[in-house]
Amino acid sequence: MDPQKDFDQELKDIEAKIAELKLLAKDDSVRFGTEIAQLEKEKADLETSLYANLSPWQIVQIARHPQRPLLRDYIEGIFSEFIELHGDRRFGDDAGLIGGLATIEDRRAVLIGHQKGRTVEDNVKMNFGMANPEGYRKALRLMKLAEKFRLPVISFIDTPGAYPGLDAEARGQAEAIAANLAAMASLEVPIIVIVTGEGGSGGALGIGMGDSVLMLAYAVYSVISPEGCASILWRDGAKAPEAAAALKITAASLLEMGVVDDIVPEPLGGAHRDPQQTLANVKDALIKRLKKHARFSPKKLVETRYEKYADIGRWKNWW
Amino acid sequence: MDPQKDFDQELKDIEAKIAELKLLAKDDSVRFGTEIAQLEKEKADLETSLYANLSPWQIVQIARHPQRPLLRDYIEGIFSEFIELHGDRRFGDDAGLIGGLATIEDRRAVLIGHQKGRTVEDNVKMNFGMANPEGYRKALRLMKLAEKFRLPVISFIDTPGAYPGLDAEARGQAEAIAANLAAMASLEVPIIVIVTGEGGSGGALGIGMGDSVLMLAYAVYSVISPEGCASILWRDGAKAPEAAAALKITAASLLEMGVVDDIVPEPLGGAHRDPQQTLANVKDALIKRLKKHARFSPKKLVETRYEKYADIGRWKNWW
Amino acid sequence: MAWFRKRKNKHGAGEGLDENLWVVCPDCKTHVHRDEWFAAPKVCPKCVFHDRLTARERLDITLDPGTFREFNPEISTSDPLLFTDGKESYFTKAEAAKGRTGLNEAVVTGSGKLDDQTVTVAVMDFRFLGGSLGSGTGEKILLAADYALRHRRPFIVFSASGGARMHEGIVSLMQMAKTCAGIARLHKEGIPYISVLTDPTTGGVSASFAMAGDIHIAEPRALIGFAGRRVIEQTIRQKLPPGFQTAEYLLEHGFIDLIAHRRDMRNCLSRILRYWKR
Amino acid sequence: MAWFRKRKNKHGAGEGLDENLWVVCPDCKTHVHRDEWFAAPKVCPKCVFHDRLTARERLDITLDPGTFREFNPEISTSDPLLFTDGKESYFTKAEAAKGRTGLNEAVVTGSGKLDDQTVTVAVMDFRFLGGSLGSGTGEKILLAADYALRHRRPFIVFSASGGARMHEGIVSLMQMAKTCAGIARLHKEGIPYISVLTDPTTGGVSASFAMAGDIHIAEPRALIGFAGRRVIEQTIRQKLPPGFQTAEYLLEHGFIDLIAHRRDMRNCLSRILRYWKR
Ligand SMILES: [Zn+2]
Ligand SMILES: [Zn+2]
Repeated sequence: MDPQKDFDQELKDIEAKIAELKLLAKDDSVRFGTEIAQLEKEKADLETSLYANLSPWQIVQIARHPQRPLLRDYIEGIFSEFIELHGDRRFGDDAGLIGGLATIEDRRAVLIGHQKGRTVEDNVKMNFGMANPEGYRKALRLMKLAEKFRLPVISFIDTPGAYPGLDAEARGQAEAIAANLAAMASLEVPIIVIVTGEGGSGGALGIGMGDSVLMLAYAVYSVISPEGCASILWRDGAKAPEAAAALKITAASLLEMGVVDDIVPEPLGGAHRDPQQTLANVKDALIKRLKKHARFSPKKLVETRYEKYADIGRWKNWW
Repeated sequence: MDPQKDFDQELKDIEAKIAELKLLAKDDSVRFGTEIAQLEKEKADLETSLYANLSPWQIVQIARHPQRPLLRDYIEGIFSEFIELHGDRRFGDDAGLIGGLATIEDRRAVLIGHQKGRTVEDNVKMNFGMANPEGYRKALRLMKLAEKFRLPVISFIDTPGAYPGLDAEARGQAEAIAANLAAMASLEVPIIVIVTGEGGSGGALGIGMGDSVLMLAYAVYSVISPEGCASILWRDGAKAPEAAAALKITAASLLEMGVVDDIVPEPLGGAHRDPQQTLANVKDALIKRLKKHARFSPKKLVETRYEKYADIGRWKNWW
Repeated sequence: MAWFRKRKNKHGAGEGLDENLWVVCPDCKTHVHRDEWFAAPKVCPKCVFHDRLTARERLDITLDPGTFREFNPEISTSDPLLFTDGKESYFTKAEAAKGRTGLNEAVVTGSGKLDDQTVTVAVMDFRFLGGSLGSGTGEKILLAADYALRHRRPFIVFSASGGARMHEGIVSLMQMAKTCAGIARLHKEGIPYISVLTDPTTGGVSASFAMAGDIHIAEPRALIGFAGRRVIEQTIRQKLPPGFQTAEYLLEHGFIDLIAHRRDMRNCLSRILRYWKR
Repeated sequence: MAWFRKRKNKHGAGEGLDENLWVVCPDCKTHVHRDEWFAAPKVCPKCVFHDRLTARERLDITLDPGTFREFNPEISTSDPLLFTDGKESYFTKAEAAKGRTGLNEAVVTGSGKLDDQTVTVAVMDFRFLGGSLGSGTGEKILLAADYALRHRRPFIVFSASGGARMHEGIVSLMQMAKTCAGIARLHKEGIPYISVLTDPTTGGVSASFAMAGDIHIAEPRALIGFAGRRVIEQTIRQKLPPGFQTAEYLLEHGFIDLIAHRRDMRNCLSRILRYWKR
């Protein structure tokens, strides 16, 4: 058992026990009532102590948790409508980076985002959310469509990174991301970005420039994976926990550095422990941001976005 | 011997004989002088009778003549500068549709055009001037570059058609041409098109919308090749001459139908009989057109171009 | 340019009935009851083969009853080349097509309501000279696009075409440019343009307005492509893979946004229109 | 992100001399006379291998003598993460790089004349932390782009970088967005932007400003790509083909406009600048 991966195993055990007792309590509520109450208290205490001081590496585990909501879950739970549009009109359709016309509480937005799979089969198709150039080019096409119709763009980030494959290089992974950055910098409609899981380097940023960049409380966003960083620094991928800490990849750190604009709260222990609550939080946050940026003229939007990015890492801001 | 292909064989024979006599005349000018003069007159008469009433199919032969100037010849002969730019920034670089920054008599223009080869080796590389989607996408990129820098576009047409290959279909030959048509319709800089050889259907039109469309006197421009038309109509490709006539593909016919704006004269018998004169004519025509369209505002340009194309095939124009 | 080739026998079942009560699916040869066949309409319940619709049939299943107002029905074929193949003139051919179809051109255009939303539509009819793009076709499409622009109404085009109309020569080719000039204005002015690609959409139509949409919707298994299969096979000297140039193939290669079954098409269009209208 | 990997032995010949008089070409191992080597500069006369240049060397062979005016030499590395690997801090590493190179950051920016034409330039120096893109690097490039915009001068960037600077974490990643925001303004305002890709241009630099130029020029055989070779090989579990991710490979795949030999680069840039200026 990997102690890092299952740091919440103890909690899972208690939960299983409570569930078991509750089942028995149906027949004999008097007998099990106290025991359940006792366990519930134990659980609450454990949760608090366990989740109050999560290490960055533990947060990485939550961000990558197999039961964490994925883009399709947000689409189904938050958006009253989603018309998926396919293809980059150049080469192919990327199942790992999807998009379409979406409606959220009577507000329309073009939605784009990384789509990981939950099954092996899905992950083969979606390439674990690692997009190919055609994914970025589809996103660009949809952003231009949004601009034509003066619709805001909502971008969901959840990727280990852009796919590092031979064909991806041949078809210009670098150019595809670069073109998107230049285009997003001058897109004349609002762009709201939310990092929901893994924000993996250039693969995340390739659809990640925005007027508001939000981050779920247990999401991470990093220039390099902790494993990659560890194997470079110490030639030892197992030292990923140390790298995760050094890289400052949590929402709190990013907020502090001014790279994200707000943190969207998650239930204690992570989105997977209460997906409905998470979805509601994300929905509220998106609507708030949509309302905020809807007020500005295209010109003002682009200017403000420029200033926002020009300010990140401004010389003399640090020292 | 194919009588269609070598309709000017008799002329070639006389020319060879004159050349031979001239060589001999070096030693004995008195003896051969009269004979040469006689042959020269015969040649002139023959030229007049031969070229005065060329059939459309004969003109097709001239348009496809292996010694006819190709784009590289025009570039070298007409433009004082050419900086070739490569690639579509998507998939590849098409040697059969080239482009770059050009200068013609101190006027700058982005040049695009089909490039056929003269050798077998070149034609393999250039695919006989049949462009792939990446060719059309490169042209589009360069036209957008022209727009950024407010430079006019000059487009040279000489292609049997867009390449009908499996890969070309897979990468969206149809979409590539369609995207170019929509883009050329709204490009905010002047576009001058000249059909110098074969104007082959959609493959020609894919870089062929313009404010002025010129045509060399012995160029052809057709919705389908005469061979293709003949094999559809009569299931007999050998009836191409009849199809060439029926399709009205010569410069004179196109001028009459309002599809081209002017005919650029060629030397009697075709450009290959005096390339220098042809180049000079093309140069004059291009400069005249560049001057003409430089006067208009971007808005006016696009409006006028729209009207021009809206007028082609206007209902009630014919009857 | 291939509409005058012999009609492939897998199409046209709606016309050639096995007997009065049954239609044989041109693809899987299942016998389908005539009522069921035309109610579908013309979709095989077994293999989901979508047989071609006439323009009127398409309008009937797409628009709200009684709302269609046709534009320019008078616009007809022109014969700029005075084209003839020696035996038959284009003029005669076109007259025959008119008589056979009751149409004056290969496209019907107009305005109507789709699920109560006003739209401008153009519907091609493959029966009319193979849905080929002639000057009349291009003119009608341009005028419809222009109407959509002026009234700021979404424009929907249902393509079904073998390509440019050879008999009108270069004038036909120029209709590709002409229609795209109309579409370009819609793009510039933010007017929605939906291209619905039905069987077949090839040649000059696929290489112009049909592939220049904001959204590309295709019917299942529709043939969509630039060059004809025979030409490609001759060029590359090998057989084409199964499924080549189908709607599904184009979806996979990134050129189609979505494929909608005929019974879902109206609903699909309505959703998109409603989305834009909101 | 890979600049701290061990320097490949095929590079750096200019520093490690075989003996005083001769330089060994890192690629073909030919002995080249020291004077000839540095006059080339650093191009093997036999195999045309282009060894890396420092920013100053690049400026020297590119601009007219005495015309370079540097921008913001004071801008230096920032340490937003207070990053350390346990043994050595980023602060110490950066100080060492400064001492070794005489530079404060991985890029030198400024204004100068190229064949008598005023240009704004940014030149990356691979010796400085592998040419990595840190906040100081991004800031200097943005300020230079902004200068080019305000003075309507062409902007030329010579890239040489392993990618983003890991030690500055997310702030480094954001420099990709920041620099592209600067480039986007040049595109909008019609200011020429030429990206010159030299060995190596990979990772976050290739995926931002280096691949967003009006014109992309590369030096022969320069390594250009997004992902590192090792990562790709581990991902696809096969060896990469020869010539993969070279300038020539990218030209063939449509991402580079032209490849210019180092001795022709200045002339090539001058021609393009003169073209635009006219
Ligand atoms: Zn069937
Ligand atoms: Zn060497």
